Amino acid sequence: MELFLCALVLILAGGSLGLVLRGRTGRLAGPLGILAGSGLGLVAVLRLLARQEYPRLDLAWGLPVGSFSLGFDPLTLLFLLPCFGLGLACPLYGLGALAHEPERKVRSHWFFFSLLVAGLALVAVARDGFCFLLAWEVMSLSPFFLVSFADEKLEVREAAWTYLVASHLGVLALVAMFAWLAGAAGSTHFDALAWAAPQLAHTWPLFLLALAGFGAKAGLAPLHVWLPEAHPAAPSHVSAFMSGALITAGMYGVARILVLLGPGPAWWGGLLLGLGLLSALLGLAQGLAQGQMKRLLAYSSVENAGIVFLGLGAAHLAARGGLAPAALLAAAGALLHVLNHALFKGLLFLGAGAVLHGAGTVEISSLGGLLKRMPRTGALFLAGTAALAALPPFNGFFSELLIYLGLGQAGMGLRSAGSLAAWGGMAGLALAGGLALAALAKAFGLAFLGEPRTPAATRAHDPGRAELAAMLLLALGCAGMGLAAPWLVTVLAPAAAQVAHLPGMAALDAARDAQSLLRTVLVAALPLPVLGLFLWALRRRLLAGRPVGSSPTWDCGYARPAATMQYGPASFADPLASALGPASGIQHDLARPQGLFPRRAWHRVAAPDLVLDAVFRPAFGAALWAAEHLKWLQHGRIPLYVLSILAALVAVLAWVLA
Amino acid sequence: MSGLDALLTPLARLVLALALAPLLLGVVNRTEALVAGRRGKPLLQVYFDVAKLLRKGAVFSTTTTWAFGLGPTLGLAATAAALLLVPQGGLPGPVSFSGDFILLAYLLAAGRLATLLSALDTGSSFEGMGASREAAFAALAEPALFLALAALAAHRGGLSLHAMLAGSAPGDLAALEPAPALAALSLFVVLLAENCRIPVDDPTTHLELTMVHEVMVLDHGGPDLGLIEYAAALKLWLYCALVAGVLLPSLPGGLWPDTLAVLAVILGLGVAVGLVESAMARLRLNRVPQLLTWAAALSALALILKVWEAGS
Amino acid sequence: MLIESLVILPLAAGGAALLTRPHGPRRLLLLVAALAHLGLVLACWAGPVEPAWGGTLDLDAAGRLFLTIASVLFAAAAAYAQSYLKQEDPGLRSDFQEGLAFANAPERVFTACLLFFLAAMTLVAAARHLGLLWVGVEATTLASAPLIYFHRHRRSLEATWKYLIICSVGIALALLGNILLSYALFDPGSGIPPMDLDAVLARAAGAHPAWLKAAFACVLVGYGTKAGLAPMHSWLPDAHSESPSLVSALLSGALLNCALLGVLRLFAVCVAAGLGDFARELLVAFGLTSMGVAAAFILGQGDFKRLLAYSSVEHMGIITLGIGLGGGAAFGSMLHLAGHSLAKAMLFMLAGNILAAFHTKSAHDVHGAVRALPVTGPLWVAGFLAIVGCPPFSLFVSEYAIAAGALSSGRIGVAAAFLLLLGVVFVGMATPVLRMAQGPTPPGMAEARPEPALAVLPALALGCGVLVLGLWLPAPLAATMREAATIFGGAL
Amino acid sequence: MHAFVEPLMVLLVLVNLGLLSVRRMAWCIRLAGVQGALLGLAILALAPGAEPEPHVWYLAAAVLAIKALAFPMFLRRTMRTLHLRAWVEPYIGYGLSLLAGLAALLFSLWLGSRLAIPGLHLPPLLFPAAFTAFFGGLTMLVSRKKALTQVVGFLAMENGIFLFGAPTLAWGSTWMELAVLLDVLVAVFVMGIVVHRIDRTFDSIDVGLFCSLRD
Repeated sequence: MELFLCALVLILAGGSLGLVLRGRTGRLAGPLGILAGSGLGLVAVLRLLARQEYPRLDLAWGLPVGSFSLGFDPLTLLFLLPCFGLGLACPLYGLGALAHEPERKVRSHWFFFSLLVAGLALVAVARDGFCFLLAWEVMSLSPFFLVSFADEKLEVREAAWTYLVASHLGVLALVAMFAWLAGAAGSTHFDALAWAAPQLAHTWPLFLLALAGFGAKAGLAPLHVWLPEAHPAAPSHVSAFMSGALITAGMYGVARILVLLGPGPAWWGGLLLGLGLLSALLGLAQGLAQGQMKRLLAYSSVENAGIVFLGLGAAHLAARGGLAPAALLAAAGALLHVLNHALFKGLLFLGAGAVLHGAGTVEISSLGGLLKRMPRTGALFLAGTAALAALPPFNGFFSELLIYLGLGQAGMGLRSAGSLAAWGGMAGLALAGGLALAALAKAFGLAFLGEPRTPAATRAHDPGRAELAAMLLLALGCAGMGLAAPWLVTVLAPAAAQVAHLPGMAALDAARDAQSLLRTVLVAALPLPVLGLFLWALRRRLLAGRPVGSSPTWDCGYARPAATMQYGPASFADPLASALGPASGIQHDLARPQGLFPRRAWHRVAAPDLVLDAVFRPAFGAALWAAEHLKWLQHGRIPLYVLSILAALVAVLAWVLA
Repeated sequence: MSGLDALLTPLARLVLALALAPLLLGVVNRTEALVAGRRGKPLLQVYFDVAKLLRKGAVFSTTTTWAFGLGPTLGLAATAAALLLVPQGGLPGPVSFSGDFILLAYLLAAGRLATLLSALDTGSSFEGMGASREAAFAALAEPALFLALAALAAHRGGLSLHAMLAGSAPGDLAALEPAPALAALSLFVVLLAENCRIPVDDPTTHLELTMVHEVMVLDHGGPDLGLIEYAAALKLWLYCALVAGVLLPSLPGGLWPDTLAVLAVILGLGVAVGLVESAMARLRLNRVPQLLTWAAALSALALILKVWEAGS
Repeated sequence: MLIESLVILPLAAGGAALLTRPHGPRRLLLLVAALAHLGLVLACWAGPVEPAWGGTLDLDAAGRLFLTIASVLFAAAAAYAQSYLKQEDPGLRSDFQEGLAFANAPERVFTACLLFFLAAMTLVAAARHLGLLWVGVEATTLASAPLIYFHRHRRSLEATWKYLIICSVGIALALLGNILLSYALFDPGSGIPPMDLDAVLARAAGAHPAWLKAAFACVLVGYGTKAGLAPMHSWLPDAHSESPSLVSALLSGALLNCALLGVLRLFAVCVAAGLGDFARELLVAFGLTSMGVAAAFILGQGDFKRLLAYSSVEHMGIITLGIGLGGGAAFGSMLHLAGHSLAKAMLFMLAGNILAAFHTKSAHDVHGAVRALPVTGPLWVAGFLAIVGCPPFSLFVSEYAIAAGALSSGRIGVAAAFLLLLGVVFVGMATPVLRMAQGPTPPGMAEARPEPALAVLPALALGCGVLVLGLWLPAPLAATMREAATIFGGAL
Repeated sequence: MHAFVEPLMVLLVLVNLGLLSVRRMAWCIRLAGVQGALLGLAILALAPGAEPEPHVWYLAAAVLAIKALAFPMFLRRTMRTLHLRAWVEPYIGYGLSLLAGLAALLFSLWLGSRLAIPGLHLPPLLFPAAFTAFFGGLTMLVSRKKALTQVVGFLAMENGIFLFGAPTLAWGSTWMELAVLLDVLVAVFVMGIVVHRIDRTFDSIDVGLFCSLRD
C-alpha cells in the first residue's frame, strides 16, 4: 500500500514539478515522474498479486460526502496492470515524440498525463463511491487536454469537444447511479453499497445507468462515438494510453458494478453479451471501412471492448445458469483480454504514431512500402497485428479462446434463450475474428507492403530509440503474455470469480482445469512457429545455389504501372463493405467523367461514424433547433417581460389558492 | 488398443493424410475431366507438379520484402499444424482437447493472414484484389464454420472435434438426422469457399479479374509455389476430413476397416467436389456472401433445432 | 458594534469616495474599504455577534454565509477594479458593437455606488426583520442601477431601465407578500406581530395557511425576479452583458444570493408553519423551470457575457431546487451558493479581460484565448470546468449532494431532469467556451501578451477558492452551511 | 373617520379604472396624484380608534406630501422638460385596458373571497380596491409605451400595495412604512433620472425602442 501511494505521489509530483520548472528539467520532470511512478506502481501491484494480499486504507477527507477509502482486491489489482504497464511505455514514447514541441505545451501536457495516470489508478483503488466519482472525473477530464494538444487544428478541437461531451454525459449517469445507491445505503462506501444493493426492490435501473456511464467510457456501442474522433486527433502515445488503459476504466466500472450489485438477473448477462456483440461487429464493420490507420485502430478498440463485454456477459449468463466452470472461463477470458488489449493496442497506436512521425500521415492511401523504410517499426507492428488478430501463439488468441470456451460450455449447459445467446455470441465472435483479420491485413498490408504511394512515404524512416524501446517493450509483452497464458489464468481466477460471483472452491477447480487446458493449447499451437521456421529454412536451403532472379512485379502486361494503381484502402474494403451493406457506413462521392472533354472527375470514399451521424448529431441538432426557437422568449420588450412576471404570479396564486 | 497404439494410430493417419492429400486434388480433377468427357490429367499430377516446383529456382519482385516468404512457409505450417487437430475415422487427432476447433480455425486464420500479406507485398493490384476477396469470403465463412461445429457440439455434447465428429454411438447415421445433416451441408459449402472451388472461385481459370486464390499467388514461383500447392491440397484434405467425420458413422470394426472407410469417404467427397464443379457455374462475386450466409443460416437452423430439442 | 460597522463602513467610505476627486486615493479607498469589510466579516466568524438596532440586525448562520460570500467577492472585485479602472479611458470613445461614441459615468459615482451596493447587501444579509430585508433588497437595486449604466451608451441604458423596472416590479411583489404575511399572522388576541423574523417564526405555527401560501407565492415571484428565477429572469442577461465585468461579477455572485435570501427567509417561515411541503413544491418547480429555460438559452448562445448570465439563472435554479428538495440537498445548495458565486465572479472577471483584449463579446469571434492571454485563457477553461460542476471543483460536490438528495427522497423524475439539464448546459457551455479558449489567435493579434497582475490575481484567488472547497471544506464553514441548511428546513 | 372608508375605496377603484382609460399624459399624472391623496386619506380613515394616533398622522402627511404632491410635480416637470407629446400611447387600446382593469377587479374579488381570516375585520372593499390598483398598475406597465407612463404604473402598483398594508399600521411600527416610502421615493427619482437619460440618448422615451438586447 505504501509503495502504491509512493507511486501515485511520484506520478503527480513529476507532473506538477514539470508545470512549475522551466527548461530541460521542466520537460523531463513529467515523463520521468510518470515512468518512475508507474514502475514503482507495477512492482507494488505485482507484489500484492503474488502474495495475494489485499490491504485497505482510509485517509483523511475534507468533504462532508464520501470518504477517502482505498483498497485492493483481485479486480483492482488486475485493472491496475494496464494503467501502470502503459504508464511505462507511453511516456517513454512521448519523451521522444514530443522532443521538438514548444516547451509550454509539453509541460502542461505531462501535467495532464500525470493526472490521467494517477486518476486512473485511483479509480481502480477507490473504495468509496464519491471518491470514485472524483477520481473518475479527474481521469476523464485530463484526456481532453491531452487530445487537444494540437488545438490549432479544427478537427482536433472538434474531436476533443466530442470526447469531453461524451465523457461528461457518461459521468452524469454515474453520478445518478452512485447517488441512488448511496441514498439507499446511507453511505457512499463500497461496503455499504454492496450491503444495500440486495435490499433494493429494483437494481436494474442502477445497472442500466452504470452500463450507460461506464459503457460510454469503455467504447461500448452505441456509446462509442468519441473513440473514432478522439484517437486520431490525440498524440499517438496518448491514443495508446487512452485505448489501452483509459477505456479499461469503463470495463472496470462494469465489472465493479456487477460485484457491487450482487448476482443480478440473467438478462443482464444477455444484455451485456448482446451489446458486446454489437460493439464487436459494428466496430469492425466500421473499422474495416476506414482509410485512416488511427481511426481504424480506434474502431478496433470498440471491437475489443465488445469482446470484453461479451465475455463478461457470457460469464454472467453462465454463472446464473449454475455453470461455474463456464463462467470462470468466460470471465477470465474477458479479464485477460483487457490486459492483452492494453498491450497490443498500445503497441499498434505507438506504431501508428511512428508512421505518422516517419511518413507524415496515417492515411493509408498515402502510405505503402513502409516495411522497407521503417523495418523495425514494421516488424513490431506486424507482431501487434498478429496479436490483435488473435493468432496463436500470441496473447490475443488465449483470451479469445477462453471466451469461446466459456460460450461453448454455456451453450451446451444452458437452456433455450441462454443457450442460443451463447451460441450466437460464439458465431458473432467468429465473424468478428474474420473481419478483424481483414481489417488488420488492410492496415498492415496496405501501409507497410507494396510500393509507396506518395513521395512522403518514400522518405519514411524509423523513429528514435526511446520510441522503438517503448514499442519493443509492448511487443515483448504480447509474446510473453501468450506464453504465460496458462499461469495467468490462475492469477486471474480470483478476479474472475469475484466478477461472476463464483464460490472460491468452484473457481479454483475451474481455474486449475483451465490452466491444464491452456498448457495443452500452448503445446498444440507450437507446431505453427516450429514448422514455420523449419519451412523457412527449407525454402532458403532449396533456393541456395539455384538461379534467383529479381524483376518488377508481374502486372499482366500493363504498360505503365504506377504506385497509386495498387489496391487502396477503399478498394480493399469494398467486397466486405458491400457484403455488410449499410453497417460499414461507407459513403461514396463519385463524379464520373462526362462529355467529350471531361473535366475533373473524382471518387472519394469516407466512412463517418454511423451512430454519430444517425443518432447523436440529429439529436444535438434537434436540441439546438428547439433552443433557437425558444429564444424568442427573450425578445427584449419590457411590457412582455412584466407580463411574464404577472403571468407567473397569477399562475402561482391560482395554483396556491385554488 | 494399447497406449502406444492410441498415440501411434492418429500419427499414422496424419502421415497418411500428408501423403495422400495431393491425390485428393487429383481425384477432383479426374472427376471433372470424366464428367466433361476428357481423360484428364493423371491422378498423381499434383505430386509431379510439387516435386518439379521444389526443384526450380525463383524470381522475386523488387517490391517484395521478407513478408513475401511468409505466405508459402507459414501458410503450409499453419495448415499442417491444423491437421494435427483433425480426427480421422473415429479416433481423435494427435492432439485433442476441449475447444480444439477454435485453435484449428485460428491456425487456418494465421495461414490466411500470411498468404494475404505475401499477396499484398507484391504491390500488384491483381494480388491486392485477390487478397481483398479472400479476406472477405473467409470472414463470412467463419461464422458458418463455427455455427456448424456448434450445432455438432450441441448434438453430440462435447466441445472437442473428436466429440463433435465421432462421439456418437456406433451405427449412428448422422446423415439421416436433421441437425448433423444440415451442419454437414453447411460445412461442405464452407469447404468449397475456403478451398476456392466452384461456385466460389474457379481454380482453373486464368482470367485474373475473376479469381481469388490463384490471383493471390501470381507472383510466387519455384519452391514457394510448390509449398503453396501442397498447402492447398492439405487444406482440402482437412476440410474433407471434417465433413467426412460428420457423415461417417463410427464403425464397430477394427482399425483397418475404419481407416479404409474414412479414406473412402474423403476421396468420395473429392468426387463430390468434382461433380459440383462440373455441374455448377461460378457465382457472381457479389453472390458469394449470400451463399455463405445461407450456409450460416443452415447451421443456425441446425443449432436452433438442437437447442429446442434439448429444451422441450 | 460589529454589525453596525459592517453597514456603516461601506456607507461612509462611499460618501468619502463621492468627495474624493483624485483617482489614486479613491481607488485605494475602495480597496481598503473592501478589505476592511472583509476583515470585519471574518471577525464575525470568531464568535457570537452582538445583535444591533434592537435585534433587527443580527447574523445567523445563513446571514454569515451570505455576507461572507458577498464580502469576499467584493474584495476580489475591488482588487480587480484597480486594474480595470486604470484601463478605462475616461474620455469619449467609440463603442465596439455599434460604433457610437460614449463616455463613462464619473468614476466617483461609480466607486461610491459600489460601496453603497456593498452596504445594501450587508443590510440584506444581516437583516432579522422582513421589512428591513425588503428595504435592503430595494436599496441594492437602486445602488446597482448606476453601476450597470457605467458605460453610458444606448445598450447599457436599455439594460439599466429594464433592470430598474423589472426588479422594482418584483420587489413590489415582495412587499405585497410581506403584507400578506403579516395578515397571515393575525391573531384576534394580539393582532399582527411586528415583522421581526424571530417573532414571525414563533407565531408561524398559528398562521393562516391560505394567506401564508399567498404571501410565499408573492415573495417567491417577487424576490425570485431579482434572484433571476425563470420566467422572471428577463432583466438578468441584459444587465449582466451590458454592465462592466466587475459589476456583472458582483451582480451574479452576490446580488442574486441576497435576493434569494429573501425567498429563503420566508421559506423558513413556511416550514415553521408546517407548510414546508407546499413551499418545497414551488421551489422545485421554479428551480427546474429556471434550469430548463437557462439551458435553452445557453445552447447556441453567441454572446459570452450573456452565456454567463444565463448560467447564473441556471445555478439559481439549482440552488432553489436543492432547497426545495430539502435534506442533504439543502446543504448542497448552501455549498453550491458559495461555489457558484466564486466561480461565476471569476468567470466574469476573466470575461472582462477577454473583452478588453479581443474587443468583442461574440463567442464566435474570440479564439485562441489560451495563446493570447497566458493566464486568463487557462483560468477561463478552469472556470468553465468549475461552473459546470466538474470535480475537483466544489460545484461537483454540491451538485452531487443535490442529485443524491433528490434520489434519496425518491424523486427520480426530478433527479433525472436535474441531471439531464446539467448535461444540456454542459454541452451548451462547452461549445463556446472551448471555442474561445482554443485554436489559433485571430489574425493581427499577438500571441501571449501578459495581463496586469491585478486583472488576473483576483480571478485566480477565486478559482483557488472553488478548487479548495471542492477538496476540503473547513469545519467551521461546513458547520455554518449545515446550520444554514437547517434554518432553511434541511438537515444533513 | 371609519365612515369614509367605503366611499374612499370606491373612489380608489374608480381612479384606477380612470388611470387605465385616460388618453392624456397630464391627466394620467394628475390621477396618480389623486390616488396618492386618497391613499393618504385612507390611512387616516383606516386607523383604529376614534381619533388616529400621532404616528398615523405623520405617515398620512408623508404619504400626502410624497405621493400626492412630490411625485406629480416631479413627473410633470419631467414631462415639460422633455417636451413630450400629450398622449399616453398605449400598446393595448384604452377599451381593452379598461377591460383588463375590470378583470383585475374580478380576480381581486376572487382572491378576497379565498382569503378570509376569522376575527380580522378588514373594510369590505379594501381588498378589491388595493388589488385593482396593484393589477391596474401592472397593466399600465405592460400596456403603455412611454417610459414615464411606466413610472406612473409602478406608482399605482405601489399605491395599491400601500393601501393593502395600511390596516397593519394599527399594530405595527411606522418607521418601516416610512422606510418603504423613502425607498419608493428614491426609486422614482432614479427612474426619473434614467427617463431623462433615455430621452437624451434616444430622442424619445418610447420603450418600444428598447429591443436591441435580446437573443
